[in-house]
Amino acid sequence: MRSLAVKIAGVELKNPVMTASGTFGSGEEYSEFVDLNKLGAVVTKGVANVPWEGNPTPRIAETYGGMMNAIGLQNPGIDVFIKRDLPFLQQFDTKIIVNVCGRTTEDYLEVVERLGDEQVDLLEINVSCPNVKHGGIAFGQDPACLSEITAKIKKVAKQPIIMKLSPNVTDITEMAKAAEAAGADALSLINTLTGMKIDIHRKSFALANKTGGVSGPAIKPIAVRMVYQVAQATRLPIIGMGGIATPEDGIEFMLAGATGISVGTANFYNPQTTEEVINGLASYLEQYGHESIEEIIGAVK
Amino acid sequence: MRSLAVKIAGVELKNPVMTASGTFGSGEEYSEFVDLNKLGAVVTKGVANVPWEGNPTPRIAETYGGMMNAIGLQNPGIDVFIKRDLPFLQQFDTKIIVNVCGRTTEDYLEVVERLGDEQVDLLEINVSCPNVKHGGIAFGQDPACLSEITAKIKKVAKQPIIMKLSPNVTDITEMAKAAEAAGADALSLINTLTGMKIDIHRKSFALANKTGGVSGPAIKPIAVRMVYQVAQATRLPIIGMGGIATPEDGIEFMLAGATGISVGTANFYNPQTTEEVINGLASYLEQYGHESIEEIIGAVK
Amino acid sequence: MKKEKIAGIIKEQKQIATGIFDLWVTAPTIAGGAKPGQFVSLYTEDASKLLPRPISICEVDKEDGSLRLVYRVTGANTGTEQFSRLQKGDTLQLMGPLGNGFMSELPGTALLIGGGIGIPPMVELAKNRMDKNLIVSGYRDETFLQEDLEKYGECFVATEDGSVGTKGTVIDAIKAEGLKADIIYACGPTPMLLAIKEYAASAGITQCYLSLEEKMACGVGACLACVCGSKEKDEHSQVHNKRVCKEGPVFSAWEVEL
Amino acid sequence: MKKEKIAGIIKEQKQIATGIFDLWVTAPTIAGGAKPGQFVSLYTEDASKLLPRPISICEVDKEDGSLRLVYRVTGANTGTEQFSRLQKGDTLQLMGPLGNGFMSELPGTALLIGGGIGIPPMVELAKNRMDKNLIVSGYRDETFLQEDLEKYGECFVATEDGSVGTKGTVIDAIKAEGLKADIIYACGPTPMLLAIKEYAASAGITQCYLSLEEKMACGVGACLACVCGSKEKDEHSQVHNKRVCKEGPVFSAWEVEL
Ligand SMILES: Cc1cc2nc3c(=O)[nH]c(=O)nc-3n(C[C@H](O)[C@H](O)[C@H](O)COP(=O)(O)OP(=O)(O)OC[C@H]3O[C@@H](n4cnc5c(N)ncnc54)[C@H](O)[C@@H]3O)c2cc1C
Ligand SMILES: Cc1cc2nc3c(=O)[nH]c(=O)nc-3n(C[C@H](O)[C@H](O)[C@H](O)COP(=O)(O)OP(=O)(O)OC[C@H]3O[C@@H](n4cnc5c(N)ncnc54)[C@H](O)[C@@H]3O)c2cc1C
Ligand SMILES: Cc1cc2nc3c(=O)[nH]c(=O)nc-3n(C[C@H](O)[C@H](O)[C@H](O)COP(=O)(O)O)c2cc1C
Ligand SMILES: Cc1cc2nc3c(=O)[nH]c(=O)nc-3n(C[C@H](O)[C@H](O)[C@H](O)COP(=O)(O)O)c2cc1C
Ligand code: FES
Ligand code: FES
Repeated sequence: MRSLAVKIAGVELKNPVMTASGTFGSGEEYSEFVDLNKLGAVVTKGVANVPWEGNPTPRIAETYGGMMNAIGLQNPGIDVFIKRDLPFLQQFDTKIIVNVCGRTTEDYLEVVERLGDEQVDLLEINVSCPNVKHGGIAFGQDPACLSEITAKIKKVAKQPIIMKLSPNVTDITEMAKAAEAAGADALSLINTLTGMKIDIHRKSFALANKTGGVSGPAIKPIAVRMVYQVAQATRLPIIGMGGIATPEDGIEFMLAGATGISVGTANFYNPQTTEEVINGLASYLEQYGHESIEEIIGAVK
Repeated sequence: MRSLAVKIAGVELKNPVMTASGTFGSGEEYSEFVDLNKLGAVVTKGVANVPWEGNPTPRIAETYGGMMNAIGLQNPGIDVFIKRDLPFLQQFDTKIIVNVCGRTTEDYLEVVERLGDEQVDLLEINVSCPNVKHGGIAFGQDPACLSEITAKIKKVAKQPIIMKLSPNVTDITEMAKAAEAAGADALSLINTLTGMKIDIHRKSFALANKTGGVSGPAIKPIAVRMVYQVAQATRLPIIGMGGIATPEDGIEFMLAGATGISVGTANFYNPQTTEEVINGLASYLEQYGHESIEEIIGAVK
Repeated sequence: MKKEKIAGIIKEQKQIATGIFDLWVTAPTIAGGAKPGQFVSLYTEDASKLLPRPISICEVDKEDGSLRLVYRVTGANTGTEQFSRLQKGDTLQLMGPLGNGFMSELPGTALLIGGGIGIPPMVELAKNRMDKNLIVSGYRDETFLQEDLEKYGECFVATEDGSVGTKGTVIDAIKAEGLKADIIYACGPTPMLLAIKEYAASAGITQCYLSLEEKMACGVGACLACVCGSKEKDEHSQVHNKRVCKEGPVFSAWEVEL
Repeated sequence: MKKEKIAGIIKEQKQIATGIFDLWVTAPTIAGGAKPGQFVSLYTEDASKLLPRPISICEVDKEDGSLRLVYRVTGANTGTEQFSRLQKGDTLQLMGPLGNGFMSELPGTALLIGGGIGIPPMVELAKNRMDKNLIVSGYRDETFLQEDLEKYGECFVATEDGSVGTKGTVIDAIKAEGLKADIIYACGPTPMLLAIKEYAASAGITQCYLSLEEKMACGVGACLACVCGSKEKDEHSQVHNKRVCKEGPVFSAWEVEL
């Protein structure tokens, strides 16, 4: 049996395949379709210190080969998350990565501290959500802010921290290096690209929030490019995502330099995607005679 | 007859529809498929002061709902362009917009000066090509550089200048405002988004250049968002592009704030796109009782 | 009931009114557990259109393992237009059964009110109810599904142009016909639902259930795209939002803000 | 000849070897002007795949207004796989005729050399020539189109595994058979074309024409995607690049760098 196991910031995952935050709920909703025990990790929807209402609807729109969302990080808050969602996930033989969001640095720190004593494997810090008006986006688009918040979170975090980067920047490597220098243990990329859709018949915005984050296969080439650039620029393990819908897509991200790969939008139209990707990785190793999946990480020439 | 005419920097176009630079050759190649007399304008492939070889092949790759190119601005140089390509275009009843590229500020100035005495309506300055290693991209990703080159070109240009912006930036409005303050007469956006594709069987890059510019329907939501943001942030007329393949796409850009709209990648798979968009604009005005296309520019609410 | 995503097989499809299509699809695992008021997510074969099209279950044939879906083509180049070209034997990707559905077993006389493309779910609901059904359908002009509905209750029609039944809204028809009921079940455009909510309040009909619409991505409660405002803090979300795909699409009129 | 983009109608399609499909498509305006060695761009119905698939014209039936295309399915989920599912009566978007084609009228004995999926254009070329054809086909193992080629010339085969004809390359076959010619026309993988160019030089065959491949976006010379290196400065580009879709796909071996 060829090994699919990978290590991210000291945590061993049985395979590199996980769910992208916000596309898999708290894991429970898709557990009818996917055996969570098969996943490398489940990444939860972003959770804040208090419940968030999120944005008005419509919150999503279809785009060519993708979609746009402005959920606005609706979440039940850390209390209910710890009481209800974590125990559900802890039943399964998979790693748990909690995605953390906030409006201020203090919000983030509070959530990270609360999670310190919980059975959680990794924390993914979302500093890149383009749909939150206060804070949020700023952290992820300015290297100095990113560096500051990374350092502060690292100080209080008991689990390794993964900084999730925004693709809406001029130079992704500058952001990655800032996070690395400030102590991040890993990086996730990419979050969604800011987009807009207009209903030409109503002459109005398709999303109540006007703009939203574009995800899905349409954005894959941009995501692969950024993963490659960051892999060249830092030594941190990378969780790559953006349009992964097939095993081939996942392999492309790993060749570009990703250690982990997350399936997001594809869950919505093919809930079996994660399992298909896992199986496809195994066949690829077989086909090309690799003993371990680690051999293909960053192996593009 | 409802009016499709629009004015860009004092130049009246019979309709807002044009061809995106680099996707329509010098106009000659597609003249078998499209009646150039029907177009608002033809925008030429980028031309430099001297002939450029461009990048090694493969120069293009297909991506989900789009494509990636790294042509590297191959062009025959301004001499042959003026002798051969301009006279061809001047036979038609359409406006001529010459796209200008360069490696250094001096390159740009030379081309702009040479075009000063030619029958050319507008100059589109490509400061955003992501495929040229020296210069090029830098101008379009740094507001100070952009401002400097815009001012210098404006000083020598006899025709109004359109600055073509790169979408690979953190804040497109900052770039737009820099160009406006430095004297640009109009703005074109967006150029391609930098992407990458990896051939997983060869474990090599799909493009010889490794990265390329992503274009086509896949990138439309990002382009519409940027056009809207720039329309809110500056007073300059905007030529919008990025994935326009149907009349509805074109209308979406105009509602977002574009005065002109360019068809790029879609020409490759449907050479009739420009004509279809023009016809569709007319039907839309009819359907919603607008007297003139100008009524819909920026009309999203 | 377990949700599944499967390839259904088209049994038959016909157009029953201008732009309104009537499709029977064989999907045994979904049909087996389907309840009135639940819906399915349909997926196109068009690689540019990735999101589901939620369509209410109009009728279920459990023996045959098939579902009836009645839907409107919303325009050119839409997913629904693509579905309208499906022919017998073609496959159709669908997921379901989704949502909570109507509580069809409530005793008492019920008003089943459908507006336009909100009419289809009333067929299976009327069929499943034991007690009296007063079925009120609102159309712009052309009617459809009336023959089916007449099998399961007394039918009343309102049309905007007055070409059939009462001229005006479903509320106008209810008032004109002097209909009285203990329960209301309704599905249709938001302005209609608002009017029904008001009518129910004024008529003192406390059992009023509305089926809502919202844009969806997952259809299973994972993405939080499809929320509606809720009066009380929702238990799942801990905010004043409920998921139409999961807690809904059917809500008590008094628990949601339209 | 004017290029057109049209919806062709499939006349028939069959598999003629493992993964090799043989398609006749009715496309009168394209067939009317098509020359040997020219190609057409095929477009998929898959909205995620926008670029053309260039395929050489294998045969033309001018009376019938149809084209024969012989192509290889390159893998799962590819455009060519989608084409392979087309059936009689289906439509296929295609543009053409594109490129320059072979100069079939050159007098003298010619070697027509095809390698793998470079063999198909040799059928129409052989058919159009007036003078003697020596047709050499190189395959990995399984052969195809030999019956068609035999109608128009003397045929020789090379297979990598030696299962048919000479074991080895087309050059091995030419040497083994002692073939002599005034002209070479060739189409196939780059290593084969390189070997042929060398062979032509050593054998003193100055009329050597090679059909090249490159990734394409427009197919009409507009995008500059499909260039090959040229020995002299190209008149159109003013650099050492020629467009395979426009100045090619057929070039004199001496004008291009492979
Ligand atoms: C629970 C529920 C049940 C429904 N039942 C029916 C039914 O039985 N018959 C029927 O004709 N229609 C029904 N609808 C509406 C139907 O979902 C839309 O008309 C359909 O999705 C439009 O898709 P399209 O491909 O025609 O449009 P497009 O414009 O191509 O759709 C683009 C995207 O927007 C979404 N969308 C567009 N309109 C709506 C809408 N009104 N509600 C939700 N999503 C929308 C689509 O699902 C798709 O993701 C129902 C909606 C919901 C939420
Ligand atoms: C002038 C010319 C004539 C050709 N004639 C034939 C022929 O007669 N029979 C035949 O089987 N093949 C021929 N080919 C090769 C054929 O174009 C490719 O095999 C085909 O495009 C692959 O498409 P796909 O959908 O299978 O692969 P995908 O991997 O889905 O293709 C992705 C993209 O890459 C392009 N591409 C992939 N491989 C090639 C290639 N080798 N050359 C050019 N573009 C490529 C595709 O066109 C498409 O745009 C010819 C190529 C050229 C340039
Ligand atoms: C509906 C939706 C909700 C999302 N919510 C979050 C979130 O809460 N936190 C986060 O970091 N990313 C969130 N994302 C971004 C995804 O995790 C992922 O980075 C992005 O969608 C790109 O991957 P994809 O193309 O596979 O979807 C969300 C994406 C979608 C589509
Ligand atoms: C093959 C190709 C070549 C291009 N060459 C140029 C160029 O020379 N100058 C330029 O400013 N933009 C160039 N572009 C960018 C387009 O003009 C346009 O900005 C971009 O493709 C987005 O539009 P689209 O999605 O409609 O193609 C090129 C794009 C493509 C696809
Ligand atoms: S559609 Fe995803 S939560 Fe309802
Ligand atoms: S494919 Fe565009 S120039 Fe040849």
